[in-house]
Amino acid sequence: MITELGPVLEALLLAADKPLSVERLCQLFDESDGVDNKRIKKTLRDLKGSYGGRGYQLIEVASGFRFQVHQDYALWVARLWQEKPQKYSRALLETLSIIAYQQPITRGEIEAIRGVGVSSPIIHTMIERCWIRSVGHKEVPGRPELFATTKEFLDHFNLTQLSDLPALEELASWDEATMAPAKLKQPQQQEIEVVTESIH
Amino acid sequence: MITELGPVLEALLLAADKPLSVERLCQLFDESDGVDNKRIKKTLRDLKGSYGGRGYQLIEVASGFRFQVHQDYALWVARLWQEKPQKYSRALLETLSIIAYQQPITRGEIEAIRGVGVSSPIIHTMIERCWIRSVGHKEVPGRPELFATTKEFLDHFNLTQLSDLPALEELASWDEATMAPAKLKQPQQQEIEVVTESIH
Amino acid sequence: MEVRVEGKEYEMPVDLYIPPHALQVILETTFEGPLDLLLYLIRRHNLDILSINVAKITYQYIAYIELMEANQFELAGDYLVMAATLAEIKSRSLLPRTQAIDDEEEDPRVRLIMQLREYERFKNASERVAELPRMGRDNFSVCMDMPDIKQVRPQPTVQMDELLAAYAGVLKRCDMYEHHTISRERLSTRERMSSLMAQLQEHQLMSFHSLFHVSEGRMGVVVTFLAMMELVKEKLIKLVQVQEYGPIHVSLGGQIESPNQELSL
Repeated sequence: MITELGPVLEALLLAADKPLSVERLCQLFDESDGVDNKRIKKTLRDLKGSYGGRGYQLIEVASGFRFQVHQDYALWVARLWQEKPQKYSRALLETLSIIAYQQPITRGEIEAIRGVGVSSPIIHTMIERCWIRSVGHKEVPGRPELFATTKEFLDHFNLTQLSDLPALEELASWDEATMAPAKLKQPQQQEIEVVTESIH
Repeated sequence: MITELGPVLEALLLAADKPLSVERLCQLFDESDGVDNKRIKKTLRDLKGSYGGRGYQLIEVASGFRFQVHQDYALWVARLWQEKPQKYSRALLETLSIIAYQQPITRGEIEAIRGVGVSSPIIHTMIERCWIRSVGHKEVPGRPELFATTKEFLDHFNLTQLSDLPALEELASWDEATMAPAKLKQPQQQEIEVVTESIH
Repeated sequence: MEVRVEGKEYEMPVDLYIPPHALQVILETTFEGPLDLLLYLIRRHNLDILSINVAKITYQYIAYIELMEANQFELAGDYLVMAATLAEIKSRSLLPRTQAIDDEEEDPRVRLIMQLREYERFKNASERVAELPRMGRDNFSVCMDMPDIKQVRPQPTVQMDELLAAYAGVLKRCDMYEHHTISRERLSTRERMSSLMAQLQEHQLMSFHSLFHVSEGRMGVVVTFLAMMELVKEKLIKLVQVQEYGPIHVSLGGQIESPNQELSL
């Protein structure tokens, strides 16, 4: 039995990379937790009113509840972003490249490859940029989301299709330090050969 | 002149994707805002204490201040993704700890302590995660690289400085041990007991 | 007393003072090197490192190495070096004491004990470091949405070679080159898998035929088919057929509960 549901819901909404519906929140509890939709709704209502004078608020959007930085302080946030052209983290680039090559893939599978957790903000950033999206759920316990890259991803990298990405054999000789230029185009001939081969 | 600095700092820290130092925060304000390091520090201190009973907290780590989801609710947050948190291998943790406590240190010195070779992928992984970095070369034959931990390492483990690491056990005086050969003798009795036990 | 390891019988050393039932656990445990194994042998009996009986520990150590070898554990050379060190210490102890005491610095037993104590300190420290609250396990980063801000956030751009370098790094780390061959062919299949999943998410049930587009030519059809087979294999989609020779439909895996006959492939 959870006596204080408020902080649990706050933790969940802040850790998630997208809005969570009451139903989705409810699924995360055991029967013994004594939590139902009604209780969640009431707690969220109470929480909503508790952030007066804070720099953020809890809001309800079409797909559920989420925290958002308060509009009043947008000016300063904009300054933070203005500062210098930032770079994406190594973790983001790795995650993106794994999704590109191994899609559709779950977060857990990415973590298994990277050997380290994938943080929500990373997924969030890539979804916001429309580089990846959820294309369904894997039918394993928990039904984790499957991520795939988008058309926007291809556009950004000037690719016509995913198979324009260098094959693994080309990457094998890739020197990370020098970032040797990639040979992106491969003769069409080879593609046909490989496909034919795989039919047999 | 900003009268309410608290919510502004909250908005900034929540919008940033990494910890922000007091200095960095200070740079974001104009002279007319009437904000200096001292005021920021005081406001952050007040804020830190204001999240009691919430699902999140404001903490100070090596590279600055950040908001994070409170560990008391990790159990539920982990359910959001259905996958177990990534475990680090013992080899990695031992190597990382030796670097943390003995830095700067060469790979050979780590191997001498562990009594076993340190695999390259482990060093590589820690460099990729930005937990360790090469800080120079030891002036001995072969000029091996010297490794040290980074601010990101401290950030990851919720530490502000190296001295926050759990204390390393003190070794009993070595001389005393070698000088007292009696102590090196094992009472026969105990050994016999153990052997007896193992037969059953 | 005998012990069975993978069907073969081994004679248990009589004075091996670790209970046999612990054997399985030990064989399943991976030791972080010879010092770790030695510490395990010592600590199991709450013995002080300073008071180890080298003859006994050597015997045990060798016995375990043999058991591990019998179980086809790949033993690093470090384990064998330690065995030699232990053997040396043991043989020295048989010599008149004066000789060993002469040069304390060179006494391999003193050196070993020092090494064990030093290793144990860091081993214990690493266990405490492992318990520190850690991002991604105990604490999570906060993910907050932004209000509509007029000023557009300057988006960092990523160059293709940065992305490829990141992936090359991943592959190098996991040593995946050998195990996965992601060829161009495979990539086009993965891409099609994603797009099939997306289509099925939107329409739920689609006819098998509608997923093929003749305009893509033979190659396109083949890629779609391969993608479908891969999705079926990973149980991400289902092929259903209401009656024999009837039209085949495709749905997301586990979504449709119907008496329809599921095609097994």
